[in-house]
Parts: sequence; C-alpha cells; structure tokens
Amino acid sequence: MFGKRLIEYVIAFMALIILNFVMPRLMPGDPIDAIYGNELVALTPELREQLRAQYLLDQSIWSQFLHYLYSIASGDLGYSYAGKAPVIDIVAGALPWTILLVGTALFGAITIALFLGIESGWRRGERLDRYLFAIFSIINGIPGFFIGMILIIIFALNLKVLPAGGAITHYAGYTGSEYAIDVARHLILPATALCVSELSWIYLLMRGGIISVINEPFIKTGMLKGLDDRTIRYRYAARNALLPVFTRIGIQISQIVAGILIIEAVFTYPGIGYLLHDALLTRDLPLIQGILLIVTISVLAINFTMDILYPRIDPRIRHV
Amino acid sequence: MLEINDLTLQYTADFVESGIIRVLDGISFYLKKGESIGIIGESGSGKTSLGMAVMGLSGGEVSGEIRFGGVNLLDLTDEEMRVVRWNRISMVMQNTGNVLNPAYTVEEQITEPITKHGLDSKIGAQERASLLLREVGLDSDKLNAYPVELSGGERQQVLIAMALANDPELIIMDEPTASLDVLTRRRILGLLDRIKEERSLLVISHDASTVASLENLIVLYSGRVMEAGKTDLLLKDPRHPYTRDLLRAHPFMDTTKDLQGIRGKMPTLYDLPTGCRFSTRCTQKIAICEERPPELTGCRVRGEDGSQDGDGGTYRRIACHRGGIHTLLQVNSLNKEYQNRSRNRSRTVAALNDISFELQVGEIVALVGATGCGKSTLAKVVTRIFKPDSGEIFYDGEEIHAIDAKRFHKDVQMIFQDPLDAVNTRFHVLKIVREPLEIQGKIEKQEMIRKVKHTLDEINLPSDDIFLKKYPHQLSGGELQRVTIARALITDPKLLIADEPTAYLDPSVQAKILKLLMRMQNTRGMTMLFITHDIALARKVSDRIFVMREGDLVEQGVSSDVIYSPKHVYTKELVYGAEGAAGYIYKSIRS
Amino acid sequence: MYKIQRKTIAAMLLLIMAVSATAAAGADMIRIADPSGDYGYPTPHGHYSRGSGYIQMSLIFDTLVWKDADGFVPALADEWSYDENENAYTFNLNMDAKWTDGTDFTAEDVRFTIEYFKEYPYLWADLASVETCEVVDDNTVKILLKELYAPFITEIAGSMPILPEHVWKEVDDPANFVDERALIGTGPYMLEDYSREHSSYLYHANHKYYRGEPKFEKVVFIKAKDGQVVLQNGDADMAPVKPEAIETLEQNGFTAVYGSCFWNHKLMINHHKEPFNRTEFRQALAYGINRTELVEKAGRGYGSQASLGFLPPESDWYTDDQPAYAHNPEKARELLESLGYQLIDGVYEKDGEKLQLELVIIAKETKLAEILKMQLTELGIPTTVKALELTTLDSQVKNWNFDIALSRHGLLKADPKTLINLLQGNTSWSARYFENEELNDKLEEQLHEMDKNKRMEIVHEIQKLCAKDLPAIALYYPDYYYAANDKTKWYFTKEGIANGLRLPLNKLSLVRDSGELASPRTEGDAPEESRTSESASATETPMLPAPVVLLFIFVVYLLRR
Amino acid sequence: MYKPLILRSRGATIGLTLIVLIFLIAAFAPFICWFDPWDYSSTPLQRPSSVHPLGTNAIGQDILSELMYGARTSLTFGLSVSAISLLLSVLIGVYAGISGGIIESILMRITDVAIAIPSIVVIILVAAYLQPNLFQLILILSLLSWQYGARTFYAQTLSLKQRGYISAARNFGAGNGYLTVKHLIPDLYPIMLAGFIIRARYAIFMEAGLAIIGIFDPTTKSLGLLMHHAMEFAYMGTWLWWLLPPGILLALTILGFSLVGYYFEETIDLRHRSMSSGRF
Repeated sequence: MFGKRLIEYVIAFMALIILNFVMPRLMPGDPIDAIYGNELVALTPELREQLRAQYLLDQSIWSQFLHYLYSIASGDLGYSYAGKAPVIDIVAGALPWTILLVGTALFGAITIALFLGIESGWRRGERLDRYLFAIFSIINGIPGFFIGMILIIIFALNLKVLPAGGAITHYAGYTGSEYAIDVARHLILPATALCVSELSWIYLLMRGGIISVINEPFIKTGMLKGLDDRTIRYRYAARNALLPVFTRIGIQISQIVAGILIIEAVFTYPGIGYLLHDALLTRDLPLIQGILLIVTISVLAINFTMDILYPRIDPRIRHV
Repeated sequence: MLEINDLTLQYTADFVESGIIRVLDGISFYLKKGESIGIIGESGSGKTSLGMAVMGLSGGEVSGEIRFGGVNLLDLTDEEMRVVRWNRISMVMQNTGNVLNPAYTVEEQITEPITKHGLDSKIGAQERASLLLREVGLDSDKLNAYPVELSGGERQQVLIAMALANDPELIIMDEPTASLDVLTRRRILGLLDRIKEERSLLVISHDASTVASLENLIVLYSGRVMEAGKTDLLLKDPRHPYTRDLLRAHPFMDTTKDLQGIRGKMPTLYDLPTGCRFSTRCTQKIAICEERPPELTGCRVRGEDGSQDGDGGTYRRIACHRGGIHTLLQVNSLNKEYQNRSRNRSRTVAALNDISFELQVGEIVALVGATGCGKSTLAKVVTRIFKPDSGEIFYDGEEIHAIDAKRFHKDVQMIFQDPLDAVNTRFHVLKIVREPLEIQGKIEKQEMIRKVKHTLDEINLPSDDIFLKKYPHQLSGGELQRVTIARALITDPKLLIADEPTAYLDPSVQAKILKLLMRMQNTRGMTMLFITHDIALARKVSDRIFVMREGDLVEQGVSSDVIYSPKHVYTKELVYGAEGAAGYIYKSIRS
Repeated sequence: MYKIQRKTIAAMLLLIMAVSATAAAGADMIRIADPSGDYGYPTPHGHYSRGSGYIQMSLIFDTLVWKDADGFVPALADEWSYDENENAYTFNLNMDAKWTDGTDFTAEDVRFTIEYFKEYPYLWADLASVETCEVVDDNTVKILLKELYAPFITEIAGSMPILPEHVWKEVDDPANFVDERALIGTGPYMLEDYSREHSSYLYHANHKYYRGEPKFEKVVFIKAKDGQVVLQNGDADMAPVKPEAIETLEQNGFTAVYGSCFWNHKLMINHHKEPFNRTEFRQALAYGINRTELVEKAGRGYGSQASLGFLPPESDWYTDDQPAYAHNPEKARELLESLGYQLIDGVYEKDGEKLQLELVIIAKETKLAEILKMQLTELGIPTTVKALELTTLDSQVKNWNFDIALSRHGLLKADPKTLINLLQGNTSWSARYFENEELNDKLEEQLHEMDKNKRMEIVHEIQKLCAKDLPAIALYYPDYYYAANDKTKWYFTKEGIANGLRLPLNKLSLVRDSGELASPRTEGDAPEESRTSESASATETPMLPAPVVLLFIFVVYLLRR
Repeated sequence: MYKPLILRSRGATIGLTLIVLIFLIAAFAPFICWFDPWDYSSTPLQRPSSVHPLGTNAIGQDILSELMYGARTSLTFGLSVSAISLLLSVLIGVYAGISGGIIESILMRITDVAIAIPSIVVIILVAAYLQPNLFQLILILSLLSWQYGARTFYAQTLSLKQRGYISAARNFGAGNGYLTVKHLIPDLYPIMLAGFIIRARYAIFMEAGLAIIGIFDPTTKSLGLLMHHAMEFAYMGTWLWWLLPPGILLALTILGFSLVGYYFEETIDLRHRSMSSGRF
C-alpha cells in the first residue's frame, strides 16, 4: 500500500516537475526570455549564449528534460539573476525563518484549535460552544492578511508595542537572550495572525469531529466505566475524532501554504513566502520555480509522512 | 440489593407538544443479591434506558429511587457515582461495531478501569486482564488486538471480560446475544450462566430465549412494566396479552405455530396513550383501558394441569385492568345427547360429555378430533344453534342464552365447512357479504357497500362492481370460501368459529385460506376456535389444542406440549398417525 | 482546571509584556528603509542591476567625480579638464585617499579599473568610448577617448567605481568574488554585514575617509513594506512613502523629500501597423488623451504631465519649444477625420470597419489603463484592456504584436544620451523608431558634440522632432516622496545619481561636510527641528506604557478571579 | 404554516439570509449603485461622505459601487468554479464508480495523484507565466479542485451500486447510461448540493487569496482585488472604509456559505466523506 502511495507521490512530483519544465518553453519567444526575461536584467548576447548552452536549448527537448532532471537531482534549482545567487542558496537562507514562523504558529494553532474544538464540541449547544462557534465561523471567512493588517494597525502603528515587520531588529547589537527576545517580539504578530487564521478552520474541523463521535457507543462505554470526564473527552472522543481531522489537515496543506505566503508578505517576514511574493512581483521566474519546487517537495513529503504514520496511529486504517 | 421504586425517566424536548418524552414510567422491582433478572421488551420499550438510569447515565430527569446496597444512587454526586460505576455495577453495552474504543488495544481497555479507579498497578491490571480473557474463553493473545480485529463474538467476550474487570457486585448486560450466530450465542449464554453464580445479573434483551435461564423476568412496554415474575412460569404461561404476543413473535425452538407479529405499532414516546400503554394494540381492551394506566398487581396463575391457582403476587405481577388475558368464552360441564334413531332402535349417543374449557381473548384454539366426535356439535352449541342439555356457556362473563341474539351474533361468527352449502346461490357476492349487516340493521346502504368493499379488500378479493355482481357458481371454491370469510368478518366479530373451513379445498388454496385466517385473526385480535380433524394443521395455526374423542375432551394444552409430549393415548395416536400426513401437507404447501 | 488556565493565560500575557517592553534604539546610527530591500552584494559585479544596488556599492567605492543637488562635485578627482586636441580628459587625484586596508590610492588604480571593466563589463559604465588610460604621475591620469563623446563625465567619470588594483588584479570571476577583500574601497563607509534573507545591510564609518569623518558611525539599510509604518514606528530614519502620508508624517516631525520627473509612464504605439503608422493618428491619440486627468487620477495629483519630447521640464536639456498637445478632443477628431474616419454612433469607422484598440498592460498598471480606456472610448476609439504577464508583454511589444501598450521607464533627467535608448534602443520600452532620417542623424550627432550649448540645441531639435512624430506618447511623471527625520538632510541629486538614478540616497548626505555644503542650513532651521523632534517624542512616551498598563490590569483581573 | 426544513435550523437560516442578501446586492448592483464603478471622475481618496458612503479609491472611483460590482465578480467566480469542478467531480467519480475495471483504476489513480499535488503551487506557477484572465482562472481553479469531490462521488456511487434497486434495474436490462441518469445522479443530488455550497465557499475565498497576492485578472473588479488595492493605502487610515468593507462582505459571504454548508453536512450523513470542505 505504501508502495502504491509512494508511486502516486512520485507521479504527482513528476507532474509538477514537468509543469515547471514546460511552462517557460510554452511561452512566446525565447525560453531564456521567459526564464530570465526581466526589464531590470540586462542580458548581454554572451550571457544569452551561455544560458542557451546551459539549458541545452540547442538540443532536443528530451536531452533538455533529462538535463533538467539531473540538475534538480544535484540540487541545482537554477540561478536567480535578479538575486544574483543560486536559487538554492536564497531559499536556504529563507527557510529557517519560515520554519520558525510556521512552526510556532501551527503549533499554537493546532494546540489551541484542538483544545477549543474538543471542549466546544463536547459542550455542543452550550453557551461556550455557541460563542466559540460563532466567533470562529466568522474568523474563518476573514483572510489571514486582514487579521495581520489589523494587528499591525493596532499593535505596531497605534500602540507601538511590537514591530510591524521583519524578523529581527537590524543591527541593534543584541546578543544571547536579548536576541531571542527580539526574535520573539518580531514573531508575535505574524505568528498570531497566521495562528488565528489557521486556528479557525482547524477548530471547526475538530469540533465537527468531536460532534460526529460524541454519539458513538464507545463514549457511553467510557462513561459506564466510571472514567472521569477528561479521560473520556480526550482518550475516547478526541482520540478518535483526531485522526480524520489530521487527514484533513494534510489535505488542506495547500491552504496553509497560501496562508503563510500571505502572512509573510504582509509582515515582510523574511521567509519562503515573502521570497515568493517578492519573486512574483519582480517576476524572478527561476526563483519562483525553485521556491515552488521546494514547497512541492515539502508538501509531498509531509503528506507522505502522514500517510505512513496514519495507520500507525489509527488501528482502524491498518486493518481495513 | 438493587431496589428500584417508582423510577421515572423523562426528557424535555421542544419539538413535542407536551414538551416531555417519558421513557420510563413508574418502574419498580428488586433484585436480591446473587439473583438474576431479565428484562424483555420490544426495541424502544425503555430497556436500555433503564440500564443507563441505574448507571446514572441516562440523562434527562430521573425521579423515584434506585437503591443499591441501601443507598439511593440518585442522591449521589457525579463523583460518588463514578466510584459506583464499574467498581460495584458494571454494564455491558449492546455489542455494536463501535462499542469499544477503536483506538486502543483490548488490554488497554480492560486495564483502564482498574488503573483509573486505582485498584491495581498497571502490571497487576495487565495480569488481571489476561486472566479475565481466559475466563471468558479468549486467548490472551487477543490482549494486543484492536477492536477492529475482533469478530462479533470475540467483541462480546471482551466486553464481558471488561465488565468483570473491577469485580462488580452487579452486572447489567444489554442484548448480550444480539446478532451473534448460534454457536457463539450458546457460548455467551454459557458464560452468563457461570457469571450469575457469582454475582447479580440484570440482562436486557428483546429475545426471550436469552433471558430464559434467569430466575426472574420483567416485561417492559413503552416504559412500563407489563408483567413480572418467575421466568419459567412467565414464559410458559404469559398472563398479559403483551407478553403472550411478544412470545408469539419469538421463534422458540419448540414453537409449532407460525410466527406472528404483534398487531399495530408501539406508541411513540411523546404521544403515549393516557390509559394502558398497550391499549392501542390490545385485543381485549375495554373503556377503562383507555382512561388510566393499570397498576402492577398480583394475578392468578394457571397450574401445570390447566387448573387455576392463585399466587400471592410476589412472584407474579401483572399490569392489566382485566387481570391479564381475559377469558372470552367459558364452557362449564356441557352435555348434549343425540337420539340416534336407526333400525327402530333409539340409542342415546353422548355427543358432548361434560365438556369444560375456556377461550381467551386473542388466541387460536384448535379443536381436533375424528369425524363424528362431536366437534361440530360443540361448535353449534357454542353458537347457540343447538341448545345444550346441561352446562353453562359464558360469553364475556354472560350466559349466552341471556344475551340479545343480534348482539351475540355480531360478536360470534362462524365459517362453515362447505361454502357452497353455506351461501344462497341466488345471491351475488354483494348480497352474500352484506347479509349479516342487513340482519344487524341500523346501517346506511352506502356505508354497507363501503364496508363490504373494505372487507373484500382486506381479504384480497376484488371489490369492483363486476366481482360484486358475481354469483357463487361463477366463483372457485377458494374464492367462495373467502366470500364466506368476508361475510363472517363483516360484523367485526370477537369470536370466530371456523368449522373445517378448508375441508373442501385443495392443499394450495387451503394454505392460502389458512394464512388469510391467521392474518385476520392477528390484525383484528379475534379469538378463534378452529375445528379440524387434521392435527398437523392444528399444530401450525393454534396456540392451544383441544383433542376430542367421542364427545369427550381428552386433552387440552399449549400446542407445543400437545404435539411434543401428548399425554392421552388418543392424542399420541393422532400425533404419530399424522406424521406422514403432515409431511404430505408440508410438501403440498411448498409446491 | 480553570484556575490553571487562567494562570497560563496570565503568564503568557506577562511574557508578552516583557517582550513588548524592550524597544530598540540606536544612537549614532541612521536606518534607511526600502520596500525591495535586497540589492545584492555591494561590489560592482555583485550588486543587483537595479539602481538601489548601485547606491549600496557607492558607499564603499568612490568614483572620480560625483554629483550633489547642484551638479558635479569632486570625488577621487579633485579637478578635471578636457583637452580637445587629444580628445582626452585629465584628472588630478586626491592624494589623501586611501584604501580601507591602508594602501594608498594611486593613479594606477584608475588605469587598472578601466582595463578591468573593459575585460569584465560593468553595466553602469559603458567604456566603449574609451581608447586608453594613461598614468601621468601618481596623482594624475589621462583618459583618451576613441571619438568625441559628450556624456563622458556623467557616464564614466561620474559612475565608474574605482577598484583597488592590488585586490582585483587576481580576480577573474568578479560576480562571485565575495571575499572580505572585495569590499576594500575608498568610500565613506565599510560593509560590516549583509544579510540576504533579511535584505539588510550594515555599514560602519570609514574614519580615514579622505573627505572627512562620515556623519554616522553606522548606516543600516532595511527592508520595509510600508515606509510610513516603519517611520512612525521608529524603526527607520528615512523611507519612501506615499504622497498622501506626508501630511501625517510631517505632523510627527518628519520632513518630506520630494522629487519629480525622474520616471515616466508611457504609451507605446505599434507604429509598424495600420493605422498607427500614420503620424496624424498618433497625434490624434496625443490630443485625445487627457494627460492632466491622468496626473489627477492615476497619479492622484502627485505628478506632472509629461512632455512629448520625453525630457522633462526639470531637465537642463528641456525645451518648451515643442508641441505640447494640450487635451483637445476637437483637434483629435479633426485629425482622425482627415484620415478618413467617420464618427458613427460614437465610434470611428473607416471603410465600414470600426476602430477598435487593444491596450496591453501589466497588472500593476490597471488603474491607469482603466482611465486611458475610458478616455479613448469616449473619444470614439473603443478600447479593451488586456493584462499580460511582463515577459509576454515585452515579447509582444518587441515583436510588434500589439496595438498600444503601457510602458514605464526612468533615467529621464540623465544625460541626453538617454534619448537614444528611448528612441532606438533594443529594449521593450524603446520606441525603436528609425523612420525619421533627420532624427536618426541628430541623435548620433549630439552624442559627439562636446560643446554643451551646441549639444543643447541639437537635443532641443530632437525633442521637437519627437514631439511631432510621436513614436510613443509620454503620459505623465509621477512624483516621488521620501520622508526622513532630521538626522541628516536628504535631497534628489541633479540629473540623478551617477547615470540618472531617481533616488534621494546620495551618499553625500551621509558624509558631514559635503552634506552641509550641498544644502547649507539657515540659522533658524535647527532649533525648530529639534523642537519638533522633542514634541514628537513627548507625544510618543505615554503611548508606550499605556497598553502595558492595560495588560497588567487584565492580568491582575485574571489572577484575582 | 409550512416552514421549509432548512429554515428550522437557525444557523442555516442566517446563512441563507446572508447568501440571498449578497446575491441581491450582486444581482442588482447596476440598479443600486449611483456611480459607475469604472467612473473615475470623483476626487481620489475621499473620506466617506453622503455622496460616497465609503469614499473613493486612489483614482476617484466610488468604493461602494466597486464593492457591489466586486461581490458580483466574486460570486460569479465562486459559483462558476464550483459548478465546473462539481461537474468534473461527478463525471469522473460516477463514471469511475459505475464503469469498474481498468477505467475505474485509471481514473481513481489520476484522482489520487491530483490529490497529492498541492494546487496552490500549480496556480501560482501557471499564473506567474500566463497572467490568466477571469475565464482562464475559473478554468484553472476548476481543473485543480475536482479531485476531492471525485473521491466522494466515486465512493457514493460504489455504495449506491450495492443497493437493491440498482441491481433490480440491471436485472431489467438497464445499461450504465440509464442507471447514471435515472438512478445515480438523482440520488447524488443532495450531496451535489452540499458539495456545490462547500466548493463555492472555497472558490470565493480562493479568489480573495489569489487577488491579494496579485494573481487575478486585474481588469475586473472583485472583492479580492478591491482589498488588494486597498492594502496599498491601508496604513493611511483609509482601511476603515476601504479595506474593511470588502473584508467584512467577504467574511459574511463565506460565513453564509459555511452555515448553509454545515447544515447540509449535518443533514446528509456524509459518513464516507473524503470531500474537502476546506477553503483550499
């Protein structure tokens, strides 16, 4: 079964690679223009020749493709002429910040959302549930950037307690704990915005999950066993509602990616998302391709890991 | 040990007019230490809610008392109740797919209540879990299995093992044998027998055979106790119409009669009848039944030999305004003699010789005997066609000759052997069928035709004008017999006497007519005296069988008893002699 | 359990308070913010080709001459002269200049730089016109030109960074030379840190700078999406802002730095295609388009109408003796009708064929395009707008596969050489117009006319021809606003920095004496400014603890319950 | 008085009311607005006034009119994407389910692969190269969002196939076409309806998301684009009447669709749901 899933992921990956490969070649004019065409980059004839040779544009489409595969395999994602650096280096510089932001926000979002979702679903119809459900239903419709901007307007622009963007205070000479606090200060707003916008749908998912298991007989069994409420809520209801919720989170990883993209752009947070946003604005196509490739690999890897882990977590899947 | 007094459970619901759904209503019973008790009833009767109420998990408003070990469980706080659960009372939920937490292994689920209640360490609990599994007959390698890996029977065993985990004094089991195959079911029942030796057991089931081995039985209907008592007595001789109907619907191995459902539907919980809950389906209801619900009181019990005998009511209680299944027809010491005038010698022949019996509301009694044994005479005496020489016949408590003729014949109708003989061949169908109504009078013509059509529809005859205008010779034997049945049914009789109604019909038509009669009996809740010479036929249709021989009623009893353990020599002859014939009939019905 | 939750929340809030309370401040430091931020490694071959990249590099590497708000000022060369006979420029170099590794700066370095850039071309200094460079003595170099070349001082002497020979002579891959030694220059600042992922630069002062101690100990460039936010937040001292933000910022003690006419929105016309190949038609378009309205709407009033000879009125080279094409629909109609078009139901038709244009744009210019579309449609030329991806647009324009297109470019106030790029260059924003022989000749001629007045005349002629032929229609010049606090005085450089960069980030603002030289302050200014800054901080101080107090009250409330 | 079932649920009633209101705004935008949203004749960047209740944008267009027309585009986009992708889902899912054999395995493998592909990546990639117009964007998004639905309909078809009346119809000699048209599709209507609502919500949200990062046909007016333009001036105090209203309208639209969607999800017991009800 994993074999089959793996093959699917490989096919999906190949499909994206092919798309990456074909798009510039489908564009009108010279693919070099499509790949590097940018009014701000002066392409000298020599450079153009050099690039043509580099991309084997004078050779058959197949050898071009094989070469393309080879360069990807060897970690060469192309060269950003706007950024004057290999794409892989640029991406590598931004990746840790994204991981920090996404890690904090998603950890927060998932923990809080699951907690609230469980408590709210368990108390379905009670006041707490009604309020939470109403609040998060509304937040669910608000785009993340919107939340971000409002946070900026309140906390950065008016109250001036937190920075409006960036990841660190540049050259403030902080070291050690000062540096950590500085990073944390910069992290608070974007992480909160991302957290809140992801929180809402995970909460709704979790609440729905709890509601769908709350009438299952094993919940009654748990109560009959004289277990305390919390054990039943977490070991019985949540544990069983969680698994489908996690699959859904896996499915909706695209949404998370989009959320990151937007939040990083709003907060000029120097991660992959902002990089992509900038690359889109400057049409730095090698960089766009490279980032998307990295994103694809990450998403596929996460999904595949979840696929592998899932049966280990859920005995129901294992024996179907 | 467990004493339940006037337990009432109701839920508020805003979608109901009354705002209240009453699930349990005034339940009282007690269970002594070490005793076992079964609760049966159709689904929706409140059985499971009763179990949940005892466990304190029914939700809703609970009133009354649930005394366990002297303490009213309803007075306990949640925390205190939590300690009672599983430690002192455990419950085996109905074995559905998700009754076990799918995310944990069997071992984790068995040990969980032990460790959570702080009874033992984790290791100790694990040892106990493996012990328990062996006790319920499972390999201990199932400990590491997840619920999805278990078969239905194994799951039931695990559930029971789990219920035993904290060594409770009382175990409540909800449908422990539902949806199990025969062998597994036997294994589980065996397990129940072992368990009830050590602790108290309350088994909830819709299946009477599951609770057959328990000491006491309670019959629950729409949240009220209908009947309660010793299990063996109750199963053999149900006194409440509901109990009887429930058992009739249940396929016991030794049942001879075809299965019959209980007519009508159970009332919905938010729209309960004000009177007796069973009144909407009862075949013997009277005015008071619809006015107020009956109390659960002691009742008389019929002895092994069919004689009446009273029991103080401790072990046998019943909730029925009419004191249980009502006797519709009571015949006491009936005698009738014929003067047989042949060859100038007049001989007195005893056609009926000191006949006594009872017919109860809603039952089918087959009167079996050879030709000339006095069956038809008895029928005619009972229907007031002949007068008996001596003896009394009470219909619904009244001496039949004192009853107004029209009223009597409205209630007591008869179907005759030879349909062609029994109808006026100049009459067409409409006339034939409406004749009793015309005789009864007081009815509009249109209403009469409507009733005729309705009755014909009921017995699957065409009701169009062409058919109504047909004459008896235009009809087949089966059709004609149906017409006579329609004629008999049109006055809504309470007692139907069918005198060899299928004697002139070929087997396949006979089968259809019999099915029809049984269906009509069931839906209309009639009492039927079915007269036949064929004991095999009697076995299939009747609740009880009377055997007659030369004017004597030699044996009467529950059909299965009569068939499987005939007591009278003549009965034995009939039964053994009929085996071949029965086989023949069986085959012809199938073909 | 609820107690625990309350405590957790309270603890988190306390943490936020603690974290919020620490605020950053720098004393002898100036922070400059910009939305794009990253400009590459600040060496000639390492920086991004965009103008901002050049600015970064210019802090480290000095050129021979430089410009301030009023024109050329000495840099590495104290003085310079042109010898007509030899067609050569002679530069007397500043002898105090030293490389930051301590080595003396000599004439050899200049010669080496020219040779090096000939081998490894540098986008910002086209050395095609230079024949050779002779070292006269340690302080003097003479640069001989191949032909007469008017833009020499601007384009080469004023733009070419001088490299240290002793470092670069071994370097054969300058783009990837990111050694510390690559950062040895003669400029006022030295790079301390460059972070690509944060798009930030940190420079510290070169205390041995030959033109005096730099004004700031540290200079920081950071990336910020919105200039107003970082300024108001105190995270930057200088940033580009929206014109509308100026008022608010000025109330907060910031000064506006304003520049216009450096940048141009332009309508490209496919003059290879019917009917656009007809001058009258193009003129009709020019009359039909209400450029005042474009300034008012698309530029929200912050900008000025473009002149159709391309050079803006603020340029020294501008002439007003050219057709202005003031908005005149009647005239446009006249011209169209002269071409045989008839207005039927509000749409011009010729030979039964309705006029219908497609305006191709990139997404960013939607608003401008919307207005143009409405104007043309109203005139009787129904126009549709199609947004394309930039490369596709460029490709279509280059292949003459379009009707009209929106384009944009800068370098307007630079040396008139820019006209050649605009009219005959090979870029997608060039009109590539070769039809007019006279224009072709004049363009060539001005490049080699060393006499500024004569050259001026030729350039005026060119503008007239342009405005008549209209190979493309310049629409309007948006204004550029920056805001800064009073740490230093910023200005837009005359004719733009180096080749005409439209940024107010002249490094002279960061060097004390030259900055003061360039814009001497009046006596009354200083106290006023200090007062504003005081009042600004006075209003800000109570703002800081307010939320902290609120949070604290909330925490107390939570714990008490 | 008869009350439709859906109106007995408070959430669904609120949701339905919201959707109807927004539909009315969108449908009657040309009659409600007293400004042409393309008309730039007013002074740019005005504050709200009685003439311009939400002020004007950077080129002097009336923001309220833009908002109403924007709702139009957003709804059109959402509903079109929803309809097309639903059609694809049903076609592929039902066809795979009813055909069986090689067609089934091929189609479902394709579906699984499509599920594995992160759609946002494809959209950005394609948009970066093509700058698609409204119609193309609808197509692209539809082509990228059918897969989850296809799984659901496939599973539903499989379970429906087991039903007696399908076997009975087969016994009477019904072919796949007949079964699909007469039995399967009508049986799937409720799920299709729920799917349609869920998808529409997703597409409307997606429109906003894409427009905000600059991937949307800029020649149209949509809620997302309105916000995209508003963001540029957000920090100048204009956000209150420029950024907030489209944000709120979007949130309300999504909320409306969500509430109705929840109602359907709860009503139709989607036990074998693999359908993504999410936004992306």
